[in-house]
Amino acid sequence: MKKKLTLFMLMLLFTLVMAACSAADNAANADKAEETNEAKPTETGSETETATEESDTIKVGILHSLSGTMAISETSVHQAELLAIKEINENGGVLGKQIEPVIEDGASDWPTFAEKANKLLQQDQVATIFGGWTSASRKAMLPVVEENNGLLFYPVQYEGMEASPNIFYTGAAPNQQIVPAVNWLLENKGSSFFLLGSDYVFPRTANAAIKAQLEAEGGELTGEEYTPLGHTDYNTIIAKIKSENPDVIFNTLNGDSNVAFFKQLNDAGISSDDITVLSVSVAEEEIKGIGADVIAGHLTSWNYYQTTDTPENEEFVANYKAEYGEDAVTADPIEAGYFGVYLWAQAVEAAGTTDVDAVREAAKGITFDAPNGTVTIDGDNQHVYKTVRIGEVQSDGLINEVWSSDEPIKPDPYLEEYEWASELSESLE
Amino acid sequence: MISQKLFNNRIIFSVILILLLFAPLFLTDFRLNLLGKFLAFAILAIGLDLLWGYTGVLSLGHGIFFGLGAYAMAMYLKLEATGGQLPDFMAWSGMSELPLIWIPFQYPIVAIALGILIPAAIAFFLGYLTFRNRISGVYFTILSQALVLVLVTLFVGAQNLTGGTSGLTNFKTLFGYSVNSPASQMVFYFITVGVLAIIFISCRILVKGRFGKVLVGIRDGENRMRFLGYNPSTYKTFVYTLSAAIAGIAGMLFVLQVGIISPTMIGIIPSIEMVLWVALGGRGTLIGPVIGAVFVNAAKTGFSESYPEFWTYFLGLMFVLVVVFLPKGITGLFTKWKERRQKQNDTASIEVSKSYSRL
Amino acid sequence: MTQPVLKLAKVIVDFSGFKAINQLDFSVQPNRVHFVIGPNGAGKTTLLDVICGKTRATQGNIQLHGKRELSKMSENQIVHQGIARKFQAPSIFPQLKVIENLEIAMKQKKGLFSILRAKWTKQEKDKIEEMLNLIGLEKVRNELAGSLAHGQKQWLEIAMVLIQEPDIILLDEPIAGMSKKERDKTGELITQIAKERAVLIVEHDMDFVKEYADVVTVMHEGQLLFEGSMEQVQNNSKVREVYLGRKVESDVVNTGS
Amino acid sequence: MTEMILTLFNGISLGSILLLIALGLAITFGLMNVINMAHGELIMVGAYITYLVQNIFMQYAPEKYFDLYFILSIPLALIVAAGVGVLLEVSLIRHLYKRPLDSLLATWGVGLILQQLARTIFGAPNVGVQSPSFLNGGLELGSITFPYSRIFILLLSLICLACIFYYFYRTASGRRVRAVMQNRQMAECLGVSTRKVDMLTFAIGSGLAGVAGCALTLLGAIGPTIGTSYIIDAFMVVVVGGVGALFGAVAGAFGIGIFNTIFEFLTNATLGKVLIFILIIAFLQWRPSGIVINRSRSLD
Repeated sequence: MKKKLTLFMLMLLFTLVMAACSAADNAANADKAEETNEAKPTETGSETETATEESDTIKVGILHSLSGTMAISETSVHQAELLAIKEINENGGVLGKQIEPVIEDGASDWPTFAEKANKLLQQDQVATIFGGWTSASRKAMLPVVEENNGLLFYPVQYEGMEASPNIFYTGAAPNQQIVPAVNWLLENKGSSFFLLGSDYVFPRTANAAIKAQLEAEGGELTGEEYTPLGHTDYNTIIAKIKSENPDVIFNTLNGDSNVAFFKQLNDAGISSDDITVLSVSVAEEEIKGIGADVIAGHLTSWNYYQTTDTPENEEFVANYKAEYGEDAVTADPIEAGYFGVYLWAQAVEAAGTTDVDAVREAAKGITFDAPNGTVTIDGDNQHVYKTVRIGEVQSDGLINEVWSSDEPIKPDPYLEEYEWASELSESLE
Repeated sequence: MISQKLFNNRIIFSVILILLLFAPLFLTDFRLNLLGKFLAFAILAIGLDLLWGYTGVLSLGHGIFFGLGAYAMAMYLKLEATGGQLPDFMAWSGMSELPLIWIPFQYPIVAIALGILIPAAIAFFLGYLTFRNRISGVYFTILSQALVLVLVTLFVGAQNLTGGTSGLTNFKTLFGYSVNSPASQMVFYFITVGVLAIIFISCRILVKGRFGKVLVGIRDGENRMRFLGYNPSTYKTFVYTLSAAIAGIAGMLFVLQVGIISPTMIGIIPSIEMVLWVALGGRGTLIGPVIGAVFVNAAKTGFSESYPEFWTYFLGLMFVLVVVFLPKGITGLFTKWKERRQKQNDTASIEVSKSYSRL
Repeated sequence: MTQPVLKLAKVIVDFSGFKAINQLDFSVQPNRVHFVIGPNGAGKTTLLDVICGKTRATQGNIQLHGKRELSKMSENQIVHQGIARKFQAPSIFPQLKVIENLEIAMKQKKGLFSILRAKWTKQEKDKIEEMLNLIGLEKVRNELAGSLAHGQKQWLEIAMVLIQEPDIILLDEPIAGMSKKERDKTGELITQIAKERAVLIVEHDMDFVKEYADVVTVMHEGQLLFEGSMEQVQNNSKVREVYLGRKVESDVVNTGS
Repeated sequence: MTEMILTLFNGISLGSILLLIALGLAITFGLMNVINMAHGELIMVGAYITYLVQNIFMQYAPEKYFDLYFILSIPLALIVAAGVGVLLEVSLIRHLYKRPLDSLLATWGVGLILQQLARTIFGAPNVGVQSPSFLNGGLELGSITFPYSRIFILLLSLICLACIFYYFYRTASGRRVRAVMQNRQMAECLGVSTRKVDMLTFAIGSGLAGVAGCALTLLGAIGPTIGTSYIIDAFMVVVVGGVGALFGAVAGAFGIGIFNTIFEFLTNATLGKVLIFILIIAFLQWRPSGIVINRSRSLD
């Protein structure tokens, strides 16, 4: 009997803890009780609405995967965005108000991204959301931000072919990363390409463009392989690559797969002298996981490296390390997440309000001296002008720039500037 | 005694139903939408419990049936959004006209029918073979996971047909009405409540009848049932098929309310989570899975909103504690509690009914 | 002699090289209480298994009423031909009530769609009532079967076998673990039910066999050693030889005679 | 010809990896009937131990001894993972021996907690482990390169297998374990402490997961979710092999490994994965109890 009683008390305690959890978040409170107990409703929604108008803080949403498979990449961007918010707040905030981040976890699950974006916009009434990494998570949030007329700052390079009026794209468009990389490789490394990517939208779309470009510019395609996300055994593919013997492997693998691929490529005795791999999803942070020894000498294409030589970057790297430890490294998406917050803050200052339409109008042409150089928002497609950099991985795990476009390149998400891409973009009309 | 028990259950059911029907008065649009999503999960949980709790067959692959229903509805919505044009992801994948398998999904009735029939057909096919070959227990469970891996890998790989990892999203209208407007979301909510009630009542009729007793017989002694003249594989195939169809319905309701379906929602991990809803609610009862699905998902949402960086600790701990201390789930706790109350004091019966109204 | 209900001809059951039943010819006459005895490993339980379809015959024919061939049928089909079996360990459904156990056991169409449509008929209710009276469990009809005493479980299982209205009942050690009183009651029950059908019983308890047997078959090493009345069996030299060769079993026979 | 040899080698290599990750599971799941979904997280423990040992060596050991870290981390991973396993067994699993499916659910929760714990301690991003220099490169025979790391894993898995066979079939302690797993009551009557045996067996299974984690650092990413990518494969191996049969796990692992590689070579990675799982489903239809069948006389 006694045992049963303790058991029951335990359960009760547990329920109480749960209730307390939800009470911590007052907006969630009312219906939390509703959902678990099916009763006792006390509405607080109206309270939050007035709160955003009157209070002296501006709420913004931070929505990245903090759990699940994508947490390996997204956590750092999340941290960079919090750093930017902290810096802005220390310098007096925006419109004289402090920025208050509302953190949510997308849990590497796209419907969860949609749900949380909805929650941030409807329940917390945030002024903007900074978030996402995978194209899938962006596509999941897109209808939500459009429907609620919210804002999303998306910090990662992607496949292009999109320009939502409610999204600002601070990562590279294909013409700011992939197209120049292919050009550079054709000029410097050779003309036979092997395309390797994870089986999802970015690699497939990117490779479609690369194939068109190779055909137009006299390159040769020796093979094209896709592996399921999370694939860990690359022996068979490496065997295929070996028999094709291309000059270059253009690598669009995602996340963990890169680690397996580079380690096993190295084990198979293929070094960067034999076949150069150019990666577009491997930055300083991923190199830490791969191990610099096995990837040294291979190439990457980004807009920013930790070694990028600007005064802004020196300060950024120092601040980031001060905040997150001496071992922390900065990388392109981290930097894009970071300056995205500044771009938004400037646009809000320029508009004098956090109203979405006004901010969007004010954002056109705004410039900011980001760690990678001066970035400018292109009013037509809400992407940013960025400098392109090809880099070579060094044995200390950092990336050394070997080539850069001398000035920021205009974003062209639909690749309209390129003759060979006309078919690709036409099919979208 | 028995009539009183039945009476009590009926009261619980009615109270919950009334609360659900009046929920829109208390909840914001966003929260109502969430509750609607949870109820769609609850529908699936009932079907899963019919299979696991009553028939003793554990499927760790129900996500796929849920997904097939969801994709059927999503394909229709996508075509409606593009006005019958080629969806954007197909264009990127180099398709020039609508692939054959998409064509039937232009018609809503066909799409809804297929959203039930396709999962049912796949379950029937696999179930028929598997159960006839007397594969049971953990072997079936692993088999159901292999099925998930096959179909999910295909869904991700056939990007030109399914949208790959991104799945299908960005819907606009259903029968010409905006799917995202609060008014239509309200309608979807009521439809979900209605479907939940219908499925709950039908399953109750099923398990209370002779059929339900045969299922329990199969669960507790499949071979003995053979020597009573039953062919358990027919029954298992039927329940598996039925439960897949119910999962398909749940998937369709999910898509309408959430507005996206992607392979992350139908893989191994969600499939295991679905079983957890049933286990936590209490298997072998019909109200259990409903409570479990709503409770677990509400807890998940609540934890992750309040502690986005630590919520998985709470969730993991909750699974461990409930499994160890409450093997019969949440409903098991109530039965225990009720029994204790009745033993302690007969005059306390009024209080007992009070405590139920707090359910 | 009347036509046998069940006839096995040259049946072999081969467990990867070991012949549990070897070229067995065996038949069961209607309305008899037919015991099968024999030392351990003689193939008694395998005999029941092969009749009810639990084990497949490697070779040979098993015919019901001289025409229907059972060896190719599945277990549930065999049940519908009129053969019901009670296993050694109680095989009731503990999570179902007593009355529900009988409900699913009773003779009826047991296909999926028949069960889905099934409704209680007056006839069915009467039959279950009758059966509850027969086994004396009418007072506990709404208890869970799992809460019954051991003897009650055995009777319930016999009732579940009977209510299928079979032509032949196969019982595997029905009185194992029963008290003296329970044994007597079980014996009476068996005599009573044999009035309308054949009963084939595997049993070790020689007192019990002696008291209730019409026919006794002795099996040895998968083959039929001898068949006759209990008296004939006790006096048969071959049987004595087999049993006396094995000390443990011979004790049983001695106490029995 | 070289292609055939290479494909065969790759298949065997994949098989040896599968064997290594499934060996522990073949014991905890196959022999003890505990469906331990946290097995993947025990692999993760082993991988992180290797990372820690490497870091310690990097900091304190002279450079020429650096490679020794890997040799040292194998037993260390075994011990720590076994320790975590014992903790898990004592606190949780011993309450669930009679409820195998419940053990699935509870250990799933444990897996979630361990993953988050790794995230809290080591951070969410992957960590890097540098392979020891003696495993860099490969053995060159004609035009084919056999990577040393692959050969090493193959040997490691065979050594683990040999140790287990020796333990279970040649030592008194191992015989006790087999006795308990086959007939618990009987073993208890004979005075075997089943509690201790359960704990020991689970510790061995968990420890093997740790060794697997250590080996996996040679091949792939080391992060909080490393376990989830291997756990399902491991279960497939055990089930295809036949639950309760160690030899079955060997056959299952190499069978799946070789077929998977051939399929992948002939088609592509995605289709290869689909085909191998279809093959598994079809195979189980044909042999419902796996390659090696344990006969049982009970009715259910």
